[in-house]
Amino acid sequence: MSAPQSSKLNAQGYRHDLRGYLTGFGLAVVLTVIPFAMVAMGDTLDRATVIGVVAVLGVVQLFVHLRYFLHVDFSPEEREKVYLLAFSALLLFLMAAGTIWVLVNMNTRMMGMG
Amino acid sequence: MSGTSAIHAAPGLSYEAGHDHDHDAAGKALWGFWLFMMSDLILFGLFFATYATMLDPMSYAGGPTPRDLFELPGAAMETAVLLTSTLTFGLASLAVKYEQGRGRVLGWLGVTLALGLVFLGLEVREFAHMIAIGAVPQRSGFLSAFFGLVPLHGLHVTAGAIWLVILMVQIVGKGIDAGLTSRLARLALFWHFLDIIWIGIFSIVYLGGIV
Amino acid sequence: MTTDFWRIVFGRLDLGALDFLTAFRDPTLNEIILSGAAWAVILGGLAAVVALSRYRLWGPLWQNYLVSVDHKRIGIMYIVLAGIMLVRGVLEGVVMRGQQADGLGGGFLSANHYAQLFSTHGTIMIFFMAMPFLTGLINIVVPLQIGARDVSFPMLNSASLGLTVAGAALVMISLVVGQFSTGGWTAYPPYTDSLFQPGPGPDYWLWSVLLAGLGTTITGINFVVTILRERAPGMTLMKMPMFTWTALCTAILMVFALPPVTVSTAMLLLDRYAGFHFFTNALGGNMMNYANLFWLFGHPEVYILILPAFGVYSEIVATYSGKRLYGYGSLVVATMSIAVLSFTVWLHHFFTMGQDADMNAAFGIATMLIGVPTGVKVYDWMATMYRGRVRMTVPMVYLVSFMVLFVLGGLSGIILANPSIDFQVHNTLFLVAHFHNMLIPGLLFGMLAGYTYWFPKLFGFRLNDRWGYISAWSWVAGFVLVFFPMYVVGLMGMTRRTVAYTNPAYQPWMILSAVGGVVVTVALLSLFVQLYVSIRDREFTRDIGGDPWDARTLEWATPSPVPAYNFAVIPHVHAREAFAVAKEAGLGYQAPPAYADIHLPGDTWMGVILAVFGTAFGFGMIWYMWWLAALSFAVMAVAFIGRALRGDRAGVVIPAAQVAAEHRAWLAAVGRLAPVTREHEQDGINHGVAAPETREVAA
Amino acid sequence: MSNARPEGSGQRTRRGLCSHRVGLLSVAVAVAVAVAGAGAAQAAGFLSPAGPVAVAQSVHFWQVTWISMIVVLPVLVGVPLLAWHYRYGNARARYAPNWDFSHALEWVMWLVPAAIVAVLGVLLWQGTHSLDPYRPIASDKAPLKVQVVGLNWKWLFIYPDYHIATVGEMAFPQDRPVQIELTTDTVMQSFLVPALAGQIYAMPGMVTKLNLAADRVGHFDGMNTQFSGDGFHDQHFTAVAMAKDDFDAWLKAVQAKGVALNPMAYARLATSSTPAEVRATFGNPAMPPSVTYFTDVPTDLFGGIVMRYHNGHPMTPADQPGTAAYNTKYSG
Repeated sequence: MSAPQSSKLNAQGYRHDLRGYLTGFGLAVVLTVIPFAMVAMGDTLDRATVIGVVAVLGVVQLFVHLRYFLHVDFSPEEREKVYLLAFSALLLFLMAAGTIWVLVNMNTRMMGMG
Repeated sequence: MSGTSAIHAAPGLSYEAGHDHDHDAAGKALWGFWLFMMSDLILFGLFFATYATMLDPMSYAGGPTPRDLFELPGAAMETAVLLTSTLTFGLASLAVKYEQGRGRVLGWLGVTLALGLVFLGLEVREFAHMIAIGAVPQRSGFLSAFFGLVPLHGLHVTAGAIWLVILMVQIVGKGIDAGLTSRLARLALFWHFLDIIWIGIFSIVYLGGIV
Repeated sequence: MTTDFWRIVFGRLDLGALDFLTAFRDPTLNEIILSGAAWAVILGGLAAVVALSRYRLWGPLWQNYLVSVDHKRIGIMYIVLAGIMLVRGVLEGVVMRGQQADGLGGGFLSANHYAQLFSTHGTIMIFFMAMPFLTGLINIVVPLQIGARDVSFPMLNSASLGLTVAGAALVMISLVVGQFSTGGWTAYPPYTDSLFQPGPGPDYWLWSVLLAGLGTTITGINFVVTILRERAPGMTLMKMPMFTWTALCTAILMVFALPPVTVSTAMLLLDRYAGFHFFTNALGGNMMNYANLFWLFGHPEVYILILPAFGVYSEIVATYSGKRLYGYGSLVVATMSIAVLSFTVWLHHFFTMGQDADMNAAFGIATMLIGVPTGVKVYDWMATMYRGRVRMTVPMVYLVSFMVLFVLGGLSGIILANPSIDFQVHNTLFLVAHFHNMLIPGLLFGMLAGYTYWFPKLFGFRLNDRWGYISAWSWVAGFVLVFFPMYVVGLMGMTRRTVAYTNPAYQPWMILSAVGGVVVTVALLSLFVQLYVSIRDREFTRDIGGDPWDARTLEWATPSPVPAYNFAVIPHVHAREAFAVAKEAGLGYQAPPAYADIHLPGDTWMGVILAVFGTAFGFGMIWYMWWLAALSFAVMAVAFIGRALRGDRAGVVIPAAQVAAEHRAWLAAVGRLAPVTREHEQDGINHGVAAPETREVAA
Repeated sequence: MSNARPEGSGQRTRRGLCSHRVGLLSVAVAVAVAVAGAGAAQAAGFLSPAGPVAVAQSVHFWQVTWISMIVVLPVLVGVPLLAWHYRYGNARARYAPNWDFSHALEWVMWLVPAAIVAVLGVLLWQGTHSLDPYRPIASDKAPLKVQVVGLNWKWLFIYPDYHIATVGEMAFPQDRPVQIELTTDTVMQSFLVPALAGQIYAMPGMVTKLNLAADRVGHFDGMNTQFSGDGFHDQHFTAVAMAKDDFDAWLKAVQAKGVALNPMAYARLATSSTPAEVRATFGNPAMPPSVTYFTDVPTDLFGGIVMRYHNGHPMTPADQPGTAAYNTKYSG
C-alpha cells in the first residue's frame, strides 16, 4: 500500500482500479439478471435446465466477486490466500455435500413402511 | 526473508545486528480476518445444507412451501440493493487508496450504509409479511431452516452496518490513518463476503424455491 | 404484583434449584455426594478468595495474570483451569466406577444423578480439561519454538481464555444452582428438546459449549496467523519443530471444525428457546441432522485433541533419545493427512442410524485409512529410539506407555470402523473403553509429558522425578485396570450410561475397574504432591542454563524462566532442531552483536470482561433472567466497540540496555555452570547446561 | 528437611528400576485381563452367537483382530525392546545421533499398513453389504413380521399378522427369519439383541428395519442401548427363540391370556414405566414375570404411531409420550 509515485500514475492507477470494480459490477449484474429472468419466464423453460443455469451462474458470479471485489488472483503474493480458499472450498464441499448426501439417504430409508 | 549465503553457513542459529524485524500488523489482521470469514463460510454452508435437506414434504409438515412464500420482485429488489452497495463500498475503498479526501470516503461509505439499511428494511418487511400470513419459524422444519439461514445473513449485514458507523465516526474524529485504513480493508472484505453469501441465498432459497 | 417482579428478577430460578441444601433434608449417600460436590465448589471458591486476600495476592494476580497478554501467562492460566477441571472430571469418573462396581441391581446413586455425572464428565473432560490443556501448552510453547515475541493477536488470546473460562464457570455453577443436562456430552435431541427436558440442564450444556467453542475458534485463528506470520527469520515451514506443525494443524482444525458445533448448538437453542423445529419430533424436525452436524465437529475434534499430544511425543522422543527426530517429512505429511481425513469420517459415529450399506462402507474405509498415517507416526517414533540413547525419564514413561496402549486403542478403533461389528459394540462399554484408550494415552499422557518437559522452562526448576514416576506409572496401571475390563463387558453386551445392571457376570469386571479408579486417584494426587515437593525442593533442581534435557529446539536456547520478551534478540534459524545443531558446533550460547529496544503489547481487560460477563450472560439466558443477559451482552458489546473506537492500547517498551544486561548476565551464568552429562540429568548438579555427548558410537 | 539430599550417579537406575516395576506389573495385569476377558467375552454377547447374523459378525470380529496384529504386534514387542536395548549407558548399543531417514524403512512404514487397510477394506465392504440390517435373511421360510415401538422404558413388540403384542418378551420360531420394523413414540432409542444381530436406531416418526434369525432355541438378552432417561437401565427384554410348535403354542397362549390393547390402554402403556411396572399395571398371574401380553391390537397401530409425527400439528407435552405432562395426564 505504498503511496503512488506521482499524481499522473495515481490517476492511471485509479482509472485502472475503478475499471476493475465497474467490470466486476457489470458482470455481476449480467450474471444476476439472467437467472432471475429465466425463473421469471416460468413454465416456458425446462425446470432442470433452469436449476442448472442458476447453479452454474451462481458459481461463476462467486468467482467474479472473488476476482474483482476481493482482489484474489494467482499472483505470488496472493498464493497463500488461494490455498486458503481452495482448502475452505474443499471442506465446505465435504461438509455441505456430505450433509445433504447423508440426510437424503437416511430420509429415504426412514420412510419405507410395509 | 532476505537470507544471504553467509547466514546459511552458520550452524543452527545466529544473531544479526539490530534486526528485530517488524511484522506487518495490517497484513496479519487481514489474514486473521480471512480465516474468520472462512470459518463463517462453513457456518453458512451448514445452514445452507440444512435448508437444502429441509426442502421436502416431510419438513414442510403441511405448511407453506417455498412456492407459496417467495416472489421474484422482492428478492430482485434486495439483490439489486445489496449488489450496488458492494460497488459503492469498492468506490469508498478506492477513495481511501488514492487519498481522494475524507469527504469522498465518507460520502461513499454513507451511500453504502444507506443501501445496507434499505436492504435490511426490505428484509424485515418480507419477514413481517411471512409472519403475518402464518409462515412463522415455529410452523415447520422448512420455515425454521429459512429463518435460521436468511436472518443470519441479515444479522451479519446489521453487524457490518454498526461497524460501518463506528468507522465513519472515527474518520470524522481522527481522520484516515494507517489503523483506520486497515480496519476499512477488513470491513470491505466482510461486506463483499456478505454479498457472496447472498448469491447463495438468492440462487438456492429464492430462485431455487420459485422455479 | 410482587411475584411478577421477582419473576422478572430471578426468571425461573427459585430456592428449589439450590439442591446443595437437599442433603440436610434427605441424607442418602446419593444426596450427600451431590451436595458435597456443590459444597466443594462453594467452599473451594471461598477458600481461594480468602487465601488470595490473606496473602495479598489480588494485586499480583490481577497484574501478572488476569490482564496480562503474555502468551506464557495465558497458557499457565489455561493449564490451571485444565487442572481444576481434571480434578472434577476424574473424581466424577471414580464415583461412576464405584457406582457400577455396586451396580448389580442397584448401587448408591440415583439414575438421574448418574446421568448428570456422565454428562458433566464428558463435557468437562473434552471441552474444559483437554481443550484448555492443549491450548495452554500451545500458547506456552509455540511462540517460543518459532522465535516470536508473542502471538499475532494478544488481546484476542486473552478474549479466548475469557470465553473458555465463562463456559467452564457455567458447568461449575450447575453443581450449585440447578442441575446439569442428563443428555450426555453429545446432547442428542429429541431427548434434550424442551418437550422432554424443559429444565435448565440442557441449557447449561448448550451455553457452556457455545461460549467455549467461540473461544476455541478465535484461538484457532490466532495460532494459524501466529505460526504463518511470526516465525523467526530463516525458519521455513519445513524447519518448524514438530510440535509447532501439530499446533498448526490443530489450529486449522479449530477454525474449520468448530462451526458445525456452533451451528448445532445454535439450532438446538432456537428449538428450545424459540420453538423452532430443526430437530424436534413433529412438524418436520430432523434429529438425524443433529447427529450429523455434531459429529461433523466431533470427529475433527478428536484430532484437535490428539495432534498436539503427537507433537509433544515427537519433541520428547528426539530429546530423550539424544537423536534427531526420524522421518520429519513423513511426520509432517502424516499430520496433514490426518487433519484432512478427519473431515471425511464423521458418519462412523452413527453407523447404526439406518443409512445404506454403500454409505456405511465408504465411511468405514475412510476411517480405517486414518490408521495408516497414525501408524506411520508410531513407527517414526520407534525409529527415533532406534540407535538412540534412551533415557527413561518421566515423559518417556508416558511416551512408551502411550505407544503400547495407543496401538491397542487403534486395534479397537479398526474393529469399530467395521460397520457390521460396530452394530454390535456401538453404545456399549467397548466403545467407552475405545475412546478412553485413545484419549487417555493419546491426549492426557501427552499433555502430562509436555507439562513435565516444559515446566522448567516456565518456572526455572525441574519437577520432582520420584513423584513423577509414581504418578506416571499409576496413570498407566490405573488406566489399564479401569478400561480393559470395559472392553470385556462391552463385548458381553453391557451398554454405556447404565446406572445399574442385572447380569452378575458384569460385576467382577466392574469391581476390577473400580480398583483402577482408586489407582487413578492416586495418580492424580501424586501430581499435586509432585508439584508441592518440587516447589519445596526447587533450589536443588534449579534450571539456570535453560536446557535441562539437552533438548533440540529453539525454546531451549532461552533462559529459564523465560523473560516476558522471550528472546533477547530474535535468532536467525538455519536448520531443523536448530539449537541442537548449534550446540553440536559449540555455538549454543552466542552473544548477539547488538541489542535493540523490545516492544511488547499492553495489558487488556478483555479476558476478564468476557469471563465475568460471559458467565453472567449464560447464567441469565439459562435462568430466563433476560435483564441480566441483555445487560451482560451490552457490556461485552460496549467493551468491543470501545476498544475499536479507542484503538490498541500503548504497549510496553523494554530498553535495549536492560535487555542487554539481563542477557549478558545469563550468558555469564551459563559460562560458570558445569555442563552435565545425561548420566546426571535427574540429579542436583543439573542446572540446565548440557555437556555435548552426540558423537556417533559404534556398537 | 536436611540439605544433604541423595544426589549423584546411580540415582537414575535405582529410581528408574523401582518405579518401572509398577510398569511391568501393569503390563502383567493387562495381559491377565486380556486373557481372562477374551474367555469371558466368548461366553456371552455376540461372541457366543445364536444366529447367522451374529455368527458372521463374530467371525468378522476375529478376522479383523488377527489381521490387524500384523501392524500391532511390532509395536507391542518393539517398543519395550528398543527402550531396553538402546537405554542410555548400554555400551553394546550402537548410537547414531544424526541418522534420521531411510527410504527402505519409509516404504515399509507406509505400505504395510496401507496393504493391511486394503485387505481389511475389502472385508469391510463385503461384510457391510452382506450384513446390512435392512437386508432380508435368505431362507425358504416366509419371514415373521414384528413391529417394534420404543417407549419409556420398554419395547412394545407388535405381531401384525396375529394382532397381538408383548412387552418384556419377543418370541419367534428358530430357523425362521424375523423381519423387524422399528420406531419410537418418545426419544431416540437403539434396539440390540447381541446374540442374534447388531443394533439399529429407532426414532419417532421414522421407520428403520432389522433382520435377524436364531439357529437354536434359547433365551437371549435384548435391550435399548441409547440412553433415554431414568429408567433406561431397565429397558431390557428377553428374545426367546422357540421350536415351531412351541411358537404356535405361545401364540395361542398370548391370545388366551392377553389384555386388549385399545387406544386407552396404549395411551397408558406409553407413560414412563419399566417392563415390570407394565406387568403390574396390565398383567395377570397367567403371564410370566415382567412380561405382558396384549391382544386385539389394531392393524394400524404401528403406522398410526409413526404418522402422528407427520400430521402437521404441533406436539404438545400432554400429547407426547415420554414427557412429564403426558405421564401426569395418562398414568392416573
